[in-house]
Amino acid sequence: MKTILNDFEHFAPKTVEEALDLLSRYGEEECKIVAGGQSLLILMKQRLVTPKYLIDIKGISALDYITFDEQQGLKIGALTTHRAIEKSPVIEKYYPVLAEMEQNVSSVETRNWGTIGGNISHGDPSGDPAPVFIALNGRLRIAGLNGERTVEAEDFTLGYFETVLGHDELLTEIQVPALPPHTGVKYTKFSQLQGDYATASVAVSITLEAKKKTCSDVRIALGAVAPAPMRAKKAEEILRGEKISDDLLARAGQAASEEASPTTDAEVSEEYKRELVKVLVKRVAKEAFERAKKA
Amino acid sequence: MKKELKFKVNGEDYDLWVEPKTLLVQVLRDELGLKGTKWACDSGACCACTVMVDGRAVKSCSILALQVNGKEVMTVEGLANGPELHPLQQAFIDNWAFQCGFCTSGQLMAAKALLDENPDPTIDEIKIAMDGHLCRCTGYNMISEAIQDAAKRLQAQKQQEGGK
Amino acid sequence: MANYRCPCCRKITSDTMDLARHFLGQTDRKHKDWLKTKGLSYAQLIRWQGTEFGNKGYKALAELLEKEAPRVE
Amino acid sequence: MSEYSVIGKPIKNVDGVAKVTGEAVYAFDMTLPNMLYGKLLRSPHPHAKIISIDTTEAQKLPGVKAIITGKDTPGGKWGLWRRYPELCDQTALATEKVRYIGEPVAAVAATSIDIAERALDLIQVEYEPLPAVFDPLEAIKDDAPLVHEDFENNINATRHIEWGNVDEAFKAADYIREDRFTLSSQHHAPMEVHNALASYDKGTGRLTVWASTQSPYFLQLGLADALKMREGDIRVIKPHVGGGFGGKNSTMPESVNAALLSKKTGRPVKIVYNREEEFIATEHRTAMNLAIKIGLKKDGTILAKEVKIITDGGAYTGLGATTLYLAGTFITFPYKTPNYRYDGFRTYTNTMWSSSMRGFGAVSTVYAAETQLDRAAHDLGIDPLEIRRRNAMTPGYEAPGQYKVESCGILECIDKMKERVKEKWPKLEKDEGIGFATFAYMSGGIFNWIDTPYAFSGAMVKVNIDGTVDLFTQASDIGQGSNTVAAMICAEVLGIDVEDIRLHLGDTAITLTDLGAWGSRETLMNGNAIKAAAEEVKKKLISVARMKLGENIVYDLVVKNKRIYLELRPERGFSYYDIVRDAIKENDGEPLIGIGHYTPHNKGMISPAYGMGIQAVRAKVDRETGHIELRDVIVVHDCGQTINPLGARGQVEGSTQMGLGFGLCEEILMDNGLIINPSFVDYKLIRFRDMPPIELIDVPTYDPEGPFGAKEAAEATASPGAAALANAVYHAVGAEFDTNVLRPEKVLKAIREKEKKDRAGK
Repeated sequence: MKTILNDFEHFAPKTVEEALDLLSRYGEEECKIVAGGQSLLILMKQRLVTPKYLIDIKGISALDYITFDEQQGLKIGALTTHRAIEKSPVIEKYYPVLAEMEQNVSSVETRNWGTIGGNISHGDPSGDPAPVFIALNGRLRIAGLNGERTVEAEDFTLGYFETVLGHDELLTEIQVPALPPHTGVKYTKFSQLQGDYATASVAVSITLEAKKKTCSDVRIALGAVAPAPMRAKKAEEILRGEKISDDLLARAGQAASEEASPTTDAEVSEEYKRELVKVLVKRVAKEAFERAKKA
Repeated sequence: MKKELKFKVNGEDYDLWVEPKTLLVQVLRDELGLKGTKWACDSGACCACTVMVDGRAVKSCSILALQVNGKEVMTVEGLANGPELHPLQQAFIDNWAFQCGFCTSGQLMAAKALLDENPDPTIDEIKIAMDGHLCRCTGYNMISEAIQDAAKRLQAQKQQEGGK
Repeated sequence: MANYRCPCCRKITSDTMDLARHFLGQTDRKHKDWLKTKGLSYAQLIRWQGTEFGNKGYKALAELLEKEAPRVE
Repeated sequence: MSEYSVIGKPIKNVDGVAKVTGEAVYAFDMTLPNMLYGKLLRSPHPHAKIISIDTTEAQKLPGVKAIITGKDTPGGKWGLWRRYPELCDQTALATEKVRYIGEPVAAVAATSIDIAERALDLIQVEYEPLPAVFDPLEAIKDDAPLVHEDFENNINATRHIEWGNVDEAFKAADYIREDRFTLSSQHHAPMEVHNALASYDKGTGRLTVWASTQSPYFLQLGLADALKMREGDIRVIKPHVGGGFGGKNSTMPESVNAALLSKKTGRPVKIVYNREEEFIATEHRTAMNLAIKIGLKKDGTILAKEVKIITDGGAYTGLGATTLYLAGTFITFPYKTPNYRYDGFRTYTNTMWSSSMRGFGAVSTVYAAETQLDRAAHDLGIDPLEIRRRNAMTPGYEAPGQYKVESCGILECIDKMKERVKEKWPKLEKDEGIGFATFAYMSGGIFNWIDTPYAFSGAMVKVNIDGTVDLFTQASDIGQGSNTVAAMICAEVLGIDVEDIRLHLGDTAITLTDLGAWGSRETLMNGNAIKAAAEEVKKKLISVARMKLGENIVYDLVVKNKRIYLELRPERGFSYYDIVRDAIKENDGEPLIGIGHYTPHNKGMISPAYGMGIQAVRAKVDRETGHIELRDVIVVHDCGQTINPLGARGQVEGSTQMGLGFGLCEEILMDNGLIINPSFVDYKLIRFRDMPPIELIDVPTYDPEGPFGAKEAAEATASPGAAALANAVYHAVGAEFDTNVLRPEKVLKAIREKEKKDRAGK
């Protein structure tokens, strides 16, 4: 750990095109994008990253927006701050789970400056937003010099701090479809102390059929228990098309715990993380179910 | 290579040239001599360096100075109105809401940002807003109480001003 | 009454248990080397005294000193 | 009670305005013209021979002004146990070998931190790694590597305490239990990192150091020993300090190397640790292996206790030997223990060394003793509060040859607690529990290992012609509020306001010696010195007033509310200001000065007075995840006469936070001598949302030795938190622990074990 950052050249493009152009000019090893910088600057102090060129996109105001309509769903610009999402009336109304999630992302100070795009692009397997967007069936819009593409939120992160983003690409927008009727979504992260990084996290979205008895669709996303946020598809299969019961939820928890691939770290063992997944999936799915019944 | 940084701090305009690697906290402390803002963790995890940028509480250790180009920064030195302490400052003193005082400047700025947005916060809302702030001396409770106390004082002040 | 003198320094006391406490409290080489010549390990005494109940280390040492420590009037 | 004008009143912090406006200057904030920035190159090995150090490339870096290695130091060794030269084991820079990861081997001074940091990367050190030892039980084995060659079996210090007849008492006991604990370390984590600014004056050969320290005097002595200079040629100034908690008692490499580099360059040099250095290379709480055996009568009366402790000392001594001493004492508190035996051994290991930390000696031992007592009470079918009540010390209780407890309100504290808990928490939720733990701590230590011929505390009061007072003392306010207490005590004696007093503190050149802020000593020891100094002045004022009132004065004179008057005829008297002026004039203009000092005499081996009390923690346990939610805390304490209730509450709150952290989440994770969580991201501290509310109830007593009856007020409350928390979990779900940090995984495991045991029992 050093006190002072390494030397670099600083660029502050004003548009996505300018940023992409700059990216294409410099090699992957020597060039980094910084948005809010809440994670990157620490890595730079640790000299884990030592860019020669820093492309500072924080000032691209065109990527700071939240929009919603019934057809298009929700669109969040990549440079929207966590805090803006937490406080957005639109999100409060249509996707309260996002506001709940944001309230537990680090500190207000981090949320005031850190951006949603920066968070997701960082590819931290214990990050909070990714599992929620996966449960919400989100898509990510990526800009490159050769045009745009979109990927499913669940396909975005490949492994520890590794994403599908090419060196000359930029995440520009997060899209979430409008929720189907009778859908409930819940996210919970487990950490010993509140506001801390997740030891394990679970997001569940449950859609009930018209009579609100049977689960017509379900998405279960796990965070911090695999190299990347993941869907627990076997657990989903247990619930899909079934009447939700405590027993079924427990079975889904068990299945998710088997699907997860956590590793033992300095603080917590693999077995314990699996145990957490089992308990959390059961509890979070139950709450999602309760919400769906009221939706 | 140094780049130009034009910004406002505590109402004053500054036009400086800084190395891109310079963090906001370094400019404030080392260039402008505003040492009330502290620097304590090197990992963006304690919020001792909190200042307000365009009215929002942010960590000055986790922001490149160049990123505040054109923005307005407020530090603890800008809180009092001349010799008259801000109600938050007075409430911190009256409630013994600090001991060593090293994290206090950051706490005050976060509390100011909170009260600007939410003039009548509950204890739980205060705790959420302040949760990033490490304090090793207090048990936090007296800080929460001070912030509530300040909220009351500010409301009373407003009412009085409104009555005039 | 006979007193005991520490075989390694000038400490004099009437009680071998007391002398044993003195002895184990010394961190210098002289005392430890003497123990070694008598077939007692300092480490063993500490393990007894530091992890087991019942004063086993001091008792063993006191017994040894009872036999070996010079008497003084 | 209300006879006092200032004492016992909620007085605002005298440093308040400076601290809320950002104007308070810490050593961290200081710069001097022409100043250089220093950085230390640290060892990546836990134990290794230094073969060579090559600084050639680093010297060439523009901006580098000086580089020193061990060979360039005067070779002075230092430590706090100065009475025992072999325990003065610290050096400025390792020369022959390194003993822990993070030990400095070279120091650089450069024109910026950036250049100094880059220079470190250019220094080439060749090491020959040696076998290392990390576990104290391994360290004492005959074949263990030696951390210091002269200390066989790595034994650094030993301590034996015994009274009564332990073996006989155990024979008479109805109930005996033995428990073994492994108690972990904890980091002070002060918000201000260790840092020092040194300025050496070549012309006079004198050195001035501004440092973040708890004891300017200790630092002055440490620097003198390290640099082989005269004490009097070293001036240490303590500005505002951003927290210490026991971690800033020792003279550490940053101040010594800043001084050496300043001497070499002729320019002021400042060394500031970053947070990672603060975690890996500054002292922390002493971890220990502890075995405790207790013998009780059926009714819960303690007959005997036997305690064994082997501590993990780390590479050097620090105040770790004192920890060993205090651990053997405070594990008996606050209970009458008629028969007691203690053996403590401190080992050297290849880790950063452990030393004093808030409640040192008590925090870890209280955890063991108080969780054990709960289990014993459970086995005997006695209520946890009742068993504590039955054994509580009473005023005047004496442990033969060790300590005597004068004022003692523990019984009242327990009774108050019982009442309050019943009223406040009448019903518990499922899986919720209440845990209790008692606590006690000293009001400053009696021991003189530092080997000072000075009084333990000294103070000088100078009254100016306008009645304002300059108070000179070396007492160290490191955030605990002792500046306010100092001013209050002085103001009370002289009948003036706190605002009339200007403080001059923590500067070894202009103030009288005080041993500094550790072991809760400032209120009692420094308070006594200030009181004595102020009383000397008061005596002078009274004699002037007495003469002015004429002869035949039979009434006592009172100095209060800025007047000096007859106690029984208050209308007969004078203004304080007039008497001050007269006193100075009548004495040929000689300033009104009083000097006071305090050293405890005939007060046993430990301390002249003990603060004490009991804490309750209410917590809820999640049976499926092992997560503990801290819900509520009550503290009932006896701190004698409270000097400043505002400050005392602040201290209790902070101590409780630290104590709960020791029990819940604070853990230094180590892998072969490497601390792997050296940041506030990975070292978990309790924050706003996880901190429970605390209710503080005061049980006032009067301690004859303390100023106005005051004694220790809060350090003790660092010790019960972990034990009370573990007891709450025990009562909620029956889980037992032999270690302290109750991370969820550990709790879940203990719950499962308990369930297994229950099933097997059925």
